[in-house]
Amino acid sequence: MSTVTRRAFLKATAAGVAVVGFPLPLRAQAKTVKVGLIHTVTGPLAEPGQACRAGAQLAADMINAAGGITSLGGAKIEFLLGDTQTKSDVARTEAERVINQGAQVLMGTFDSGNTAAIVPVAQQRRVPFLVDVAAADPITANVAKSVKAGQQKVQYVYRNFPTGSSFGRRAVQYFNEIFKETGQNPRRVVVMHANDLFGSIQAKGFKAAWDAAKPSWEIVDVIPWPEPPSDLSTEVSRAKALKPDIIAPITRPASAQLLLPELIKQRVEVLGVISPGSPGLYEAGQIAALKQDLEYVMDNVPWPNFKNPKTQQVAAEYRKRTGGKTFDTQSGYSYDAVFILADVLERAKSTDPDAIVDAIKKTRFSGGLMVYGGPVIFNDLGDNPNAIPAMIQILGQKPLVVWPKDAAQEKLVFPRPKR
Amino acid sequence: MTWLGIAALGVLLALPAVVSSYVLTILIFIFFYAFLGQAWNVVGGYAGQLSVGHAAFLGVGAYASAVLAQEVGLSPWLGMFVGGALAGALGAVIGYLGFRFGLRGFYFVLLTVAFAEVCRIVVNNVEAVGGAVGFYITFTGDPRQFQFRDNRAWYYVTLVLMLAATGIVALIERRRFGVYLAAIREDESAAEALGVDTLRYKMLAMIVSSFLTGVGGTFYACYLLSLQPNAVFGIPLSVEIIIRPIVGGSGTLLGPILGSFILTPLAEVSRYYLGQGGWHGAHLIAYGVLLVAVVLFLPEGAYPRLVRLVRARKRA
Amino acid sequence: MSLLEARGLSKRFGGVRAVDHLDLALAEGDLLGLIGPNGAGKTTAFNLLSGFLAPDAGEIRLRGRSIVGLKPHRICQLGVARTFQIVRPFPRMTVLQNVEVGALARHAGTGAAVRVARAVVEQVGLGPKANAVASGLTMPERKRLELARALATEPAVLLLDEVMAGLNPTEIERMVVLLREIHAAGMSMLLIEHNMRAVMALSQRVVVLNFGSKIAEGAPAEVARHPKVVEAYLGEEYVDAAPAR
Amino acid sequence: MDLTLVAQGLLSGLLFGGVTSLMAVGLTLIFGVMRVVNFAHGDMMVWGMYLAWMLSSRAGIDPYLGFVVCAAALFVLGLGVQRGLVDRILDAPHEMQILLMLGVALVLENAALVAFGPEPARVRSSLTLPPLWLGPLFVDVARLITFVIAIALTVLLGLFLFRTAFGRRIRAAADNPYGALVVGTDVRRVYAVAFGIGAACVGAAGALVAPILPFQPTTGLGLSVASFNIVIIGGMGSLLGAFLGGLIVSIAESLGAVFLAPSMKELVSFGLLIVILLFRPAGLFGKRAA
Repeated sequence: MSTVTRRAFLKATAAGVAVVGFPLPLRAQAKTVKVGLIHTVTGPLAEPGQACRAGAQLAADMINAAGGITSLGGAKIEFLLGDTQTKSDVARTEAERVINQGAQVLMGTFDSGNTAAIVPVAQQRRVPFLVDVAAADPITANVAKSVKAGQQKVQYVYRNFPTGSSFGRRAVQYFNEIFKETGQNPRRVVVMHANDLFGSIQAKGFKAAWDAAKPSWEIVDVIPWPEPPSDLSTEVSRAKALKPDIIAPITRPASAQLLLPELIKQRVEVLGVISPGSPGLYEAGQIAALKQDLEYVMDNVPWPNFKNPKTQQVAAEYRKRTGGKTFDTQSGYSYDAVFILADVLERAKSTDPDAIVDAIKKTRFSGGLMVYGGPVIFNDLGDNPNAIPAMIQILGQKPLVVWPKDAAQEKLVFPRPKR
Repeated sequence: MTWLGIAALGVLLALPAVVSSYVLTILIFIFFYAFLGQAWNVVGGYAGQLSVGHAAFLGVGAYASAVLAQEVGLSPWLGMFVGGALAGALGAVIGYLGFRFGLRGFYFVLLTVAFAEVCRIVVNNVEAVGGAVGFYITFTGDPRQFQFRDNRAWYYVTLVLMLAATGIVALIERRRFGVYLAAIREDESAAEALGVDTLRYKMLAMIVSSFLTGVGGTFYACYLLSLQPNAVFGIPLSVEIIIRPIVGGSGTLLGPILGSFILTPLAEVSRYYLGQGGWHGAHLIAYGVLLVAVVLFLPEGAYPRLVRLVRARKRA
Repeated sequence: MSLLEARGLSKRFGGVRAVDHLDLALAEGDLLGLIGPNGAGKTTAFNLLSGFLAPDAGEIRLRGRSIVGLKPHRICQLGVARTFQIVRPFPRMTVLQNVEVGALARHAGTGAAVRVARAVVEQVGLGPKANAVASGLTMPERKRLELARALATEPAVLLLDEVMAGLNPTEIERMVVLLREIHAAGMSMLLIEHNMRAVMALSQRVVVLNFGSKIAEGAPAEVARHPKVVEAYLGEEYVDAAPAR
Repeated sequence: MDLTLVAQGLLSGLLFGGVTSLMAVGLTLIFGVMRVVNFAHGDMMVWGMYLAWMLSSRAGIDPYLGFVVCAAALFVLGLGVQRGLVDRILDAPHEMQILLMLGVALVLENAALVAFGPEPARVRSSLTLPPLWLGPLFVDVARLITFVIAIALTVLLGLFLFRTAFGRRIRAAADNPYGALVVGTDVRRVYAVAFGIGAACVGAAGALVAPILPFQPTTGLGLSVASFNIVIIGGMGSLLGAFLGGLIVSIAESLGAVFLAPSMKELVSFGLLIVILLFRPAGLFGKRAA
């Protein structure tokens, strides 16, 4: 159907469906690759969603300034922005909208539920979907399963982010390695976590990995709290009564600001506070708010590799653009996703969805700024097994990578010095 | 009026042939929220018992059919009725407690909010259905599993849902049940004095309403493919369910549909035009202002106003 | 056997005996007036008879069958219909719809109920207003609507709570005529009334309450001369158009 | 069960309860006088928090002083909302009142998002003293100060309502709007002031809790729901009920965190709410049911 008749029709029915005024697809227009960039820009997860958007925009600007996608005649990356409002129904509608506006690739969304809602759109409309941040395993695994069962022909959904289960495995591994490296032998670990989507993915993954690895230390209790909490003092008293050697908190930015000062106030004496994975603990704003309460805290997060000089430059540019924000998990992974996408498009030499999928499957990309366990590749589930978290520690009020050793910017401090 | 209805139906049936998948998606959500609004309308509009906890029924229906499909292999075509029945049972419990103890007005509002919150908190802590991580449904696109590869199929599914609910409400409205509900809404004691078993009819309204809402849960699960307790049991969803019928005119047959046709596209347009720049949240401010404006300028809802306008024009 | 009979009916609110060992009997076709000063317990007695309040003690029988403890709607279905002193129309419904609610107590189908309702609306003289919204009615019209709704339930006994209150003398006259017609058609009625002239004109028998107890019973003329009644009403202003309490 | 833990839970809950009480007192005043349910209550509180944050970060005014300014600002906001919006819908059906306040809540929440961004904020008070230790129990000084000020404000409000002529008029209007109309009170003025005071209470509560509780634009909804719970549990329209209800709910949740999985602790207050609604809908300290 031609655009003209569609427009004419829409005008005729405009009274019922107020959609007139939406730009209509102009697929023929050359020299841009349209990418639907959909994140949780408003709602409860607005903060990380906005960071994702900012990181991706920085990357696209850099690629475009350097001449765009060479193999596509210097085509520029053009984003079609979407906001899920942290709601799944809106996520699906936004995906349809950006595709309608001509999006040839989708990226997003930070929230696992919102991301899952976009999966069927990507599969139905045959638009490759590169998940930049979202940890729930089933997002990709379920698609792989249905492709394997023959219910779908092609998998269009890929993810460059550690999955919930891989997060946990790494966390347990790093705990063991750090204890061994420092010659410590802590026994009692208390897990405290935000009982929201991300927090409980992390807690479950950590517990499962611990069950599988059977290390010398024990998880004596798991204390979840409703997120956002209004008060955590009783939770901390409860943890303290368990006489822990290690507190393993999984926090959101808001709960971190409650939990960490509370640990200090109530004089919970531990060898260290090591998070199996807390997004946002390392934000400049967080450090400014928490100050000494955050010193020596370790956090197992996907993190930019600051040993790479390029990362330093990008982080500085990002800070400049965002008014002082840290180049972090969200902004970093969204940034990398755009570069991976550029690499894929270079090799695909086309915006045909199946050509893009073929190129995605053959990806071996080493230009990422995050800490990786190897080049970016995609396994048969559509996940990158080399997307790994790193252990960072707040030292001298700065988040620094301390583990794995080869990415470490600084020597880790464990146990933490007594106050 | 009849001809207008038939013409509208004809247009709705033909639309998928000509509009884009994006417009279809908007229409799908217009129909779906009109359906939910219509379901709410039975108890919240006609019977005047304001429930702000209807998300609980959607959540129970969605989880029931999704878990049965994924774990037991029961097709959601059947699961939707199991989910509806469970939601209806929950509605019966909440209704019985609320009505039996004579909770009216704001007290009933808070009872329903509290029950929905209890469901949300409990499901957040039930590991068997994924807890806070949520429950994920595999996308198969298999119609036997209530999944479709084509948005047009979803369009007709939600259209049928909306029309079915509207048909049920139309039937109720014309019968003793409907007249009694209206009497209860207007003055419960007077209705009681005229032989209306108010407890029984309020219970029936609650059960019909929660059953329908629970059936809608299956669509939510199969269309969006994941369920998170905070999303499907949360107050924001309950609010989404009630605002359309209220804006359209609660306790009227076409109010929920009109409300959905007004609000859903407006939300879409304001998100599109105000959601691009750096002013994250501006579109929701506009949406809030719109709701306030509706209350101030259409205090009886859009549909009754429309009817009066049409009548005035006819007379003129 | 009495149609409606109360024995030893008592109700207390805190320390106040609102109704105290009240005996009442209404035979088929009776028109009984229930009078007494403000706060004598007349409306409480109605609330007990119609099931809106549960008595602390006593028995209420309809055609010999106990109706104590039944819900108001059940009592209505059994044949006792009441009106409210402060009228309670369904404000956003039309006159006809208001009356239809009452008619539905006897007719499950809306078609039959509407036919009955239309007839009753005509009977009480609201025919021209049948499709008007109740909230727009005048006070006399509301009183008639209140009566019409109760009539539409096709009761065996009609309990009327001050249907004259707030009406002017002409309107009262018309209401008296209407009630006479209804009574003449065979309806049994219990009438709370503040307007003495109307009660005296309508009732065959009058029961006088004071402080919850019956102080006199008999034909209107004798009751009016009863010393206890004169004493109870001493100082009480009663004018023709006594306002609702 | 560790007795120290229980005692600590009691103490922490009690101290936190001061602010929740003040918040609920504001809501109950608005409801008691106008029978309007303020769904924007929590969002007003969030604005109180952000104002305290601005005062502290821009002008260096400590929140323990700045709360006066926040209360005044919210008073004006409340007055405006009442005069401009609520006043017009007092006789509208309940669902329209709810819709109106939901619209106001949406505007307030997203205006905060536009103005302050989504990051959680927190106010630093200069009065950060080390916690006091009573044997094994600790007392957080910030909470103690907050608690004392919150209680002082509630007492002041009580004195105003019970000891001044205007306060008596507000209470009269709460008891019976028609009666108050007859005795010649300017009911509309009373309503506007009552709404303003209700908003001022929650503004002060927001400022006072800002050093303890990190906040985001989305924090409001949870606070609204928490206020509703407390007000119902304590007794709708009862000042004392709202005050004691705030303490009871806070303590109950704190103990819930001791005895249950803490992520279930909110169940305690919702469970309490349901039980109260069913068996004593007038609330623990309310006069009678609606």
